[in-house]
Amino acid sequence: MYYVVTTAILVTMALALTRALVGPTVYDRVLAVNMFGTKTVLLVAIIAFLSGRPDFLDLALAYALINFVGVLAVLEFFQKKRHFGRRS
Amino acid sequence: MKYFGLYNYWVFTLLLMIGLYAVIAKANLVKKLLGLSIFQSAVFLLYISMAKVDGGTAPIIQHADEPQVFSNPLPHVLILTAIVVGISTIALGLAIVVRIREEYGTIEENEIQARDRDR
Amino acid sequence: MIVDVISFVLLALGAFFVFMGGLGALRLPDLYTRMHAASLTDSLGTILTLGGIMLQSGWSLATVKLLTILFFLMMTGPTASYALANAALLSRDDDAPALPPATGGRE
Amino acid sequence: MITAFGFVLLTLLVVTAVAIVVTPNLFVAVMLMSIFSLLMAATFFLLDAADVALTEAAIGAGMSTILFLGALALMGEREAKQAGRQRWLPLAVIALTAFTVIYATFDKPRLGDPAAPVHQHVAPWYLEQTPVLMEVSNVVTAVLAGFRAYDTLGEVLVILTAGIGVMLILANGRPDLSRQGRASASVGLRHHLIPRVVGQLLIPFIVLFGLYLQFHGEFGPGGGFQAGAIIAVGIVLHALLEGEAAGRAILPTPVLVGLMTGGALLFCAVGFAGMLLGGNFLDYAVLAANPVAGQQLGIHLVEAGVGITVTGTLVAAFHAFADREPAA
Repeated sequence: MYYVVTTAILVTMALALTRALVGPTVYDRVLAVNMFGTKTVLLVAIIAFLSGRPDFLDLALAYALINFVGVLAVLEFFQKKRHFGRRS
Repeated sequence: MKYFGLYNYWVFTLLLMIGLYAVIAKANLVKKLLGLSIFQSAVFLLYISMAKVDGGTAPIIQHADEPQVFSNPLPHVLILTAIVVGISTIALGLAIVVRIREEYGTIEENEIQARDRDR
Repeated sequence: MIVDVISFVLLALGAFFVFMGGLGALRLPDLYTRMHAASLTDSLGTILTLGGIMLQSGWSLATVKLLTILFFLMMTGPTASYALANAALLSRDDDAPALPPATGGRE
Repeated sequence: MITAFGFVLLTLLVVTAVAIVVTPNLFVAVMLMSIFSLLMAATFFLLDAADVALTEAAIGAGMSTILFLGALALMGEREAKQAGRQRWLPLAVIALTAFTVIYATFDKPRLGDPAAPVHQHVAPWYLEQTPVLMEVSNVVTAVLAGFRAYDTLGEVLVILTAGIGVMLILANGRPDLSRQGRASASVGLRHHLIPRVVGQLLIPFIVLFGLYLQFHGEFGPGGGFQAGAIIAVGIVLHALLEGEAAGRAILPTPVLVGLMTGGALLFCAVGFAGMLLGGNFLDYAVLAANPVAGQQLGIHLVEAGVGITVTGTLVAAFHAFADREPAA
């Protein structure tokens, strides 16, 4: 069953990557990146169990915490762009 | 079957060349830095692939008494530090690009060279 | 034994929802519907999958870590979706898509 | 089966890399780079490199995206059309090189071959002696901060130098580093209530997790580099949420400079302490009465130095970009 879930996650990663490649808007790509992050957390958690080293869940924890900051950085980027774009 | 074991190295080669292409063929300086990043990652992949041992696990000893197979810790150490050094040097490169943008008004290599020639 | 069955059912459902989310994000017609598909199934798929693993791991440090991961994902996932939708909505005057028509519709 | 998963990830890596190079929008390229890094980290994890995957996660998914976006905010995100630029020559060069390198891979031992030359020389010695000499379970940490600490010292100095370089390059016209930046433009995400509340809630957890990695690095994946990167992300998150000025207020530039240099100095000091006590440079065995305890003390101190320098450098680099206004 682990294999089924892993396969589903990998297929979803491929789908999300397709979305990131075709766009069409930048927001679609950010959405894809965000999806990708969650899928990586799940993938790492499952592989940690498959390989019998549940102590490596630390990695999944790191992803879960860090990914969010990336999205906020994107938000701040858009905001900055709008701010400076309007001024000039 | 033998060739499946080389797939990692082929991907390494492709990534290396994709990164190299961005560095030599793209005029945009940020694109060049992204290419450099890919190039770096390719090298990381090569080292980590070499460290893998069949049936092994990450080199963190759990139970000292039972024998376990571990992957090679040395490439891990080299790459671990290289990743952090990589981001610092990329930051330095980005800083230089930002200054170039402020001085020249562009980050395209050919436009920068054209402006230099006009001086 | 029963725990095994339950956890396998959870994992199977998790796999289904994860896949559905990916399919929705790829196939739906515009940004807002795609975001809807992606974020809802992300949450559900995560709960089910991590829940399935938790049942397998029993009472151990791993379960606590999994719970922590689940907690953080539940906090950050919806927030990230909100932030993204907000950014897209605010900047719709420049390059972002307009609000979807009430009836929906294909591109 | 896991090998097959690895193949899928590697194939996705190549697709992403091509897309990064091809896309004309730099913002999209940075987003794809973040996906690339996530894929790379998952691949490292599948290849049994937990420590490396952790570093790649902390750096690639977090800091690298943040720094690229910070730089992109200062310039246009469109790549100009390259009219009249030769394309066949670079393509021919890389095709030829790719062919040569792939031809060379046929002489390489296959993936995971235990008889490969790399596994014969020093690595078995490290794996054997680490539990004996240091009683540390994470061999990567033992090699990084113990056996090859001299190497790591060099890396830390490179990071420090790069950080100083970024600060100096972007401090044009105001060499007075102690002055508060003119970052009035950035108000952060203060008026986005939900992200702000959730973000503020996460900061202590991120920093706590970083500290856990710092001090747990001897027993599980972790260590100074990973911890430094993650703590830096936590501090950067505060600056993103509350605006540049507030972000700078918690760690003013002099403090950051102090952290950057202090960490490297701590590393050197441990080395010289070993010399003063009659050992070699960076010989920890003499630091305590018991050689094993001395080794562990030395590793702790050195890892702390690494963590401090990495945190300082990454945060300083972020501020250097975020503090600037785009040129007209």
